[in-house]
Amino acid sequence: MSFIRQFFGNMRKANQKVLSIYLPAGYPTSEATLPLLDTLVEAGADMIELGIPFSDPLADGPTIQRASQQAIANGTTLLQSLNFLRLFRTKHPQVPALLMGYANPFFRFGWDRLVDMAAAADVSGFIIPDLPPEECEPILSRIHSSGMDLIFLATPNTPPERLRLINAKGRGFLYAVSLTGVTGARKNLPPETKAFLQRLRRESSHPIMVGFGISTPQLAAQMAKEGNGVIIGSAVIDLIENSPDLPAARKTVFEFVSQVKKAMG
Amino acid sequence: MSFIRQFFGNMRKANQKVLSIYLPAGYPTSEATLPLLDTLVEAGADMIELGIPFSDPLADGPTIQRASQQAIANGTTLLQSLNFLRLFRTKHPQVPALLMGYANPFFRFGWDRLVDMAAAADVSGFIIPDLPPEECEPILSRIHSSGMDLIFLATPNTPPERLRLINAKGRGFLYAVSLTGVTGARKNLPPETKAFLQRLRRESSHPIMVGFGISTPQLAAQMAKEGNGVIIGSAVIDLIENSPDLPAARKTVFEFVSQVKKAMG
Amino acid sequence: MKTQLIPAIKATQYPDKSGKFGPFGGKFVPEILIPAITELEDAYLSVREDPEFLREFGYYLSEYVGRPNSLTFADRLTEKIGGAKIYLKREDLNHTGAHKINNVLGQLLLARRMGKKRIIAETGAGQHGVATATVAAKFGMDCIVYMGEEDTVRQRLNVSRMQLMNAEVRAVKTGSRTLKDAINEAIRDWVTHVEDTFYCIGSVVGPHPYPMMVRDFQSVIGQETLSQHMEAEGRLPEAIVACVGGGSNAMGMFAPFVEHQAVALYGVEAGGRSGKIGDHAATLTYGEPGILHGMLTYLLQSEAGQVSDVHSISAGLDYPGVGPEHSQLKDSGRVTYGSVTDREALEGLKLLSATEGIIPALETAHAVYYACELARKMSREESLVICLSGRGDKDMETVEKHL
Amino acid sequence: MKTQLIPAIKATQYPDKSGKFGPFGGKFVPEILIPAITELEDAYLSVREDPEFLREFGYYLSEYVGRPNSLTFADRLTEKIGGAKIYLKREDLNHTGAHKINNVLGQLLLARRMGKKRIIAETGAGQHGVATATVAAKFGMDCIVYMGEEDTVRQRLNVSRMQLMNAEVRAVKTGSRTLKDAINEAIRDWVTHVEDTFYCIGSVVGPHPYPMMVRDFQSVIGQETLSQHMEAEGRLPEAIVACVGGGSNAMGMFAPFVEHQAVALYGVEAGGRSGKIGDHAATLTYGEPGILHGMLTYLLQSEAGQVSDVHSISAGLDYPGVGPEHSQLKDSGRVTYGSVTDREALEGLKLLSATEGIIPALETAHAVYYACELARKMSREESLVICLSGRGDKDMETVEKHL
Ligand SMILES: Cc1ncc(COP(=O)(O)O)c(C=O)c1O
Ligand SMILES: Cc1ncc(COP(=O)(O)O)c(C=O)c1O
Repeated sequence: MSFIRQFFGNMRKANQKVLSIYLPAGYPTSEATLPLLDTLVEAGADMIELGIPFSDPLADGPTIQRASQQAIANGTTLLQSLNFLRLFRTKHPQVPALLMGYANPFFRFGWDRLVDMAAAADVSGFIIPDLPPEECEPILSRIHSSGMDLIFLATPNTPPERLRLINAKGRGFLYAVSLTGVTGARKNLPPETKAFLQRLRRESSHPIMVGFGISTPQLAAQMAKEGNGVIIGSAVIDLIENSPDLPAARKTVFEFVSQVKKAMG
Repeated sequence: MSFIRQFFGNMRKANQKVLSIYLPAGYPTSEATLPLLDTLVEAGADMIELGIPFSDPLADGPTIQRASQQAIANGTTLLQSLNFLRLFRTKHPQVPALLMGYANPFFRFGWDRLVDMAAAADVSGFIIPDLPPEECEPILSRIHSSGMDLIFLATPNTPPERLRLINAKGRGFLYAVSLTGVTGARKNLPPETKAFLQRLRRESSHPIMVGFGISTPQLAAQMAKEGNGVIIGSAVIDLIENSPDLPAARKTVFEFVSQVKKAMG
Repeated sequence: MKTQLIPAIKATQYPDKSGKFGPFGGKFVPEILIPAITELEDAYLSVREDPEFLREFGYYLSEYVGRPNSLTFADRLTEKIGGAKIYLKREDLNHTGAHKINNVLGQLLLARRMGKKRIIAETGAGQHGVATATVAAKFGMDCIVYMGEEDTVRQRLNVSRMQLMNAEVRAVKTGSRTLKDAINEAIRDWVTHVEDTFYCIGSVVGPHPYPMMVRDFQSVIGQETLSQHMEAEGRLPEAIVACVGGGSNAMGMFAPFVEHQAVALYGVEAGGRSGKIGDHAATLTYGEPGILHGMLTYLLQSEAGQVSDVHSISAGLDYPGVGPEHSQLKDSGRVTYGSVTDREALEGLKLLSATEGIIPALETAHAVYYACELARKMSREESLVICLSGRGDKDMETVEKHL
Repeated sequence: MKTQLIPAIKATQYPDKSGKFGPFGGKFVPEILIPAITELEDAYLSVREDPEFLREFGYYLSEYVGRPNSLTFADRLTEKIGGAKIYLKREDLNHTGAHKINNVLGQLLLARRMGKKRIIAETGAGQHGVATATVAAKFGMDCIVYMGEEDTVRQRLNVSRMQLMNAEVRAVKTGSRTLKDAINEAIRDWVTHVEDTFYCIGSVVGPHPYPMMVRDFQSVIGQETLSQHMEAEGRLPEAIVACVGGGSNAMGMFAPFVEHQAVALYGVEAGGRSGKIGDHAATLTYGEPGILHGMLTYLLQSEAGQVSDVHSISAGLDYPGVGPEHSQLKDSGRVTYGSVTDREALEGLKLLSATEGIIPALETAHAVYYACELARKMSREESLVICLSGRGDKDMETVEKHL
């Protein structure tokens, strides 16, 4: 059984909701990544998604677009990011860490080489938003046989038959996209989200993590109730972007993540 | 017999070449026209063509274009010009005076009214460059029956049959256009001009006046030899244009015209 | 496959032998041009029914210009107006974007036959200049285009197009610096180089044989329209609307319909800013007969017979005269002439753009506006054709300024 | 009379059921778009051979766009080059001035069938944006066009045209502010409004079924060329040349010829200022396979898989990717791809303007230059067709700056 599945099993047993935080590698600087990851864990994050920057993040809103551009400008590479994850996993072996990124940097790196090196770095799994089930063959079995998971997304417009395909191919958890749109913090989520998540719970046996748009402890608490936990990205990046320096960023991120974790009870 | 034909008969008998000068009415000012006409006669001009300004003088070069614009701006009208001619003829009854102008101002005035009033002003004839023989019917017989002439032009490219038509319709004299081009003073005339004028003399029984481009006493003398005389326009206007005031203009025009007349012997 | 088009140029009753349309028309030119226009008339009459010439003309109209162009049913405009069915005769689809090239092609084929290699032309909007530069390039002829200085500014795009095709564009700085003065300057050039030069006039204006010849070459518009409308509706249209600058697109469109009395014909002039002299270019609406550019026709002019300055938002309508056949058609009552203001033309342009996805030339936009007013009063069973004389790309800067 | 055109869209071997052209193509899109592209694929497959759809498509291509357009024999260019006979397939004569409208018409007819009333599109040169705004206006649909901020400046004329037709033009200020980023932004819009929005892609790029569908709609170019050349010369041409930005005019032209091995096919990319990365947009010449905009295809990119900034004098070729079918055709060797620099393209533009009176788009000018080099080496008995993908009016400002 994969590390992520074990992890969700443990959390469910402990009756705990999962808080996963997305952080772009090399943002706002290369030096900041490991300290910020530590901060996230210290503040209560249960899971980590490290983003590999891409020049054309077409499913992302302005916040992540800016962060990606900054990270690329900082010279962030995939190799370096794998190294961050290796160090992180060594320090926090209990915290699952996923590699998240668009397909092209991975493809250029080479699918096989990617999986091998990720396994060596003790990466827990992958989220590749532009690699839907129909395009995952070149990588899926190798990921699985290396004990990692490839996470798929389900969206409010995903029809039932397709959800079955996603359920069949996916492992680890199901990434429930809360709304039809790009990433980015929202004040509110649409009223339909709840029904969508209920449907997912009915029709999927995977743990369900809700992401996109979650910006406040209240929203996080609300959404966590409808699944196994939530994923937050842009809201944290916004805080970092508005901080004058790394210590300030760590402080404000710590406070926010702690509050979210607390609200999720 | 028309006044112009009598005039040419007299000049031929006296073995005299004819010098005709074109002056735009109302140029450079309305007040200048009569004094300038006097100057021309005093300096030796044998015949006068008073130009009616037109907004679109499409057979004229830059000099006459500018003069026409100036005359229009000065408010010069056809009625006024007829009045100038009446006064001129009263003062200089021996000097033929023609009305020269594009068709439209005459047409708007009314062909019949034009001929009647011109006759009353004792005008000797008309030159209308854009009224070729095929378009002259509305006016020709009335001009003739009023004792005036309508002057036609012949050009280097006029074929023999056409010259016969021009000879048949025309009366007074034949206006020989020295070159293919618009009006305006030229340094030289093309070498073909001589042969053209010889042809005209062979094929026409009208007196022949050579015009277009004549700018110097030498050129005038040369051309006068090939016909009954010459017509000068732009060269005189250039002098007026370059004069600071009317007395200066009269002086320089007087000198130029005297020289030309002298050169023509 | 497109079938090759051989336009049948039909000798009509007018003009008479002396080039007159009733009292209008004629050859009011300096003597020096008489041999040139006589040579031209002879040459034209000799090719007018020459099958080889017509075949050549048809070949280039089809293979190069892209004829026949469509008769597009303007369904959304029709619906919006709620009256007669509106059809658009798509001269905007021609190579270079307007009807002007039909005529240029005919004239330059004739020039080629006459052995003339130096082509001169005047242009207002630049469309006729572009068309002339285009065909001259295609035939390997020298080309000089006279254009009022003011127009070289408002139609800068077209100046560049001409220059790219190796035409020399001469900015005319005399008079009002617009179309009328460009014609004056072209005639002066012609007078000076009459032996080797062919003057390619851009509308049904000038001395005989131009008004006749240009009409004939442009009548391909009306001929196609007639058969296309027949095919679409099984009958002739009830009304036809065209804008009138010099009047070539209108004459080309009207020509085959004049004899069909049941077809109402409308010519639309530039109403400009107001009905005050100098503020518009609505010659037939406000003018009086006069003589200019070799023809007797309606003119905008002063009491004294000085030609007026004119104004239109569209450079191609900015002309104080009009083709002499229009003068005759006005006096005979066969064609109704009206005018549309700058502002209304802009509205017409916007309306057609938004409903049909076709941006007309500002010239054409006058016809569009007028046609809409007309269609509104007609019944849904009737149909109306607008001569879409050109596309609006050249006018985008002007339009931007006025929106 | 023009016969009504029913383009026969032929199902070819490629792509396979999963949208792959060999290893290229596919559907590399966010999950949220999967239902949309699946719905689109189903809808397209259901109309692909539906005679009623094809009739409608043919009706608008003929009556509105003005097809079939001509295959013009470029006699003077041929003579000047002194090699193969050069023919021009005249997509410049289409309504709006380029081949783009063929595809837009197909897609928006499909959108209408699918009940989608909100149309989005990206545009580089503005030609696809104008075509989309145009057909959206004609069909009464809402239209939003994403355009890189830099391109809104260099193709200002086209921005005004779109706005006149009531399209909303959104200047994209992210990334390199050109075509690639306009596509990103359009996809983000689509992701957000996936239920009611139809994304009208402008080239044979994007996720399946776009590369197939756009090729099919554009293949009317090649189909007409094939029969027109047959009619003119009694055989197929020896060579065909088209420029390649995303690759739609080239694919549309090549499609029916791919199976005729004797016809040599050439695709011409933008060589820009130099062969240095960032100085050109010659994807197939210098790129490596990668994944962008939903497809696996050759890409200009860094070692790390970041998509490169690209440069071309022509906004429409300024794209770091290329249609996946071209990637396959390159690898299979069936098509030869080359590149032409900014400077050479300008030469091509001037040459065609001066010899044929046809000012091509700067995009097209790349193909013109390449074709001339090629024709020079061919015999006078052979013939070559250039896909004249668009007219150059939109480029006059750029051209002026570089002359
Ligand atoms: C598109 C267009 N329509 C109309 C005209 C007016 O000319 P005409 O009345 O001769 O058709 C012009 C003149 O430039 C033009 O470009
Ligand atoms: C005239 C013209 N040709 C070619 C292109 C390149 O696109 P594609 O390669 O898809 O034909 C464009 C794109 O805007 C264009 O406007």
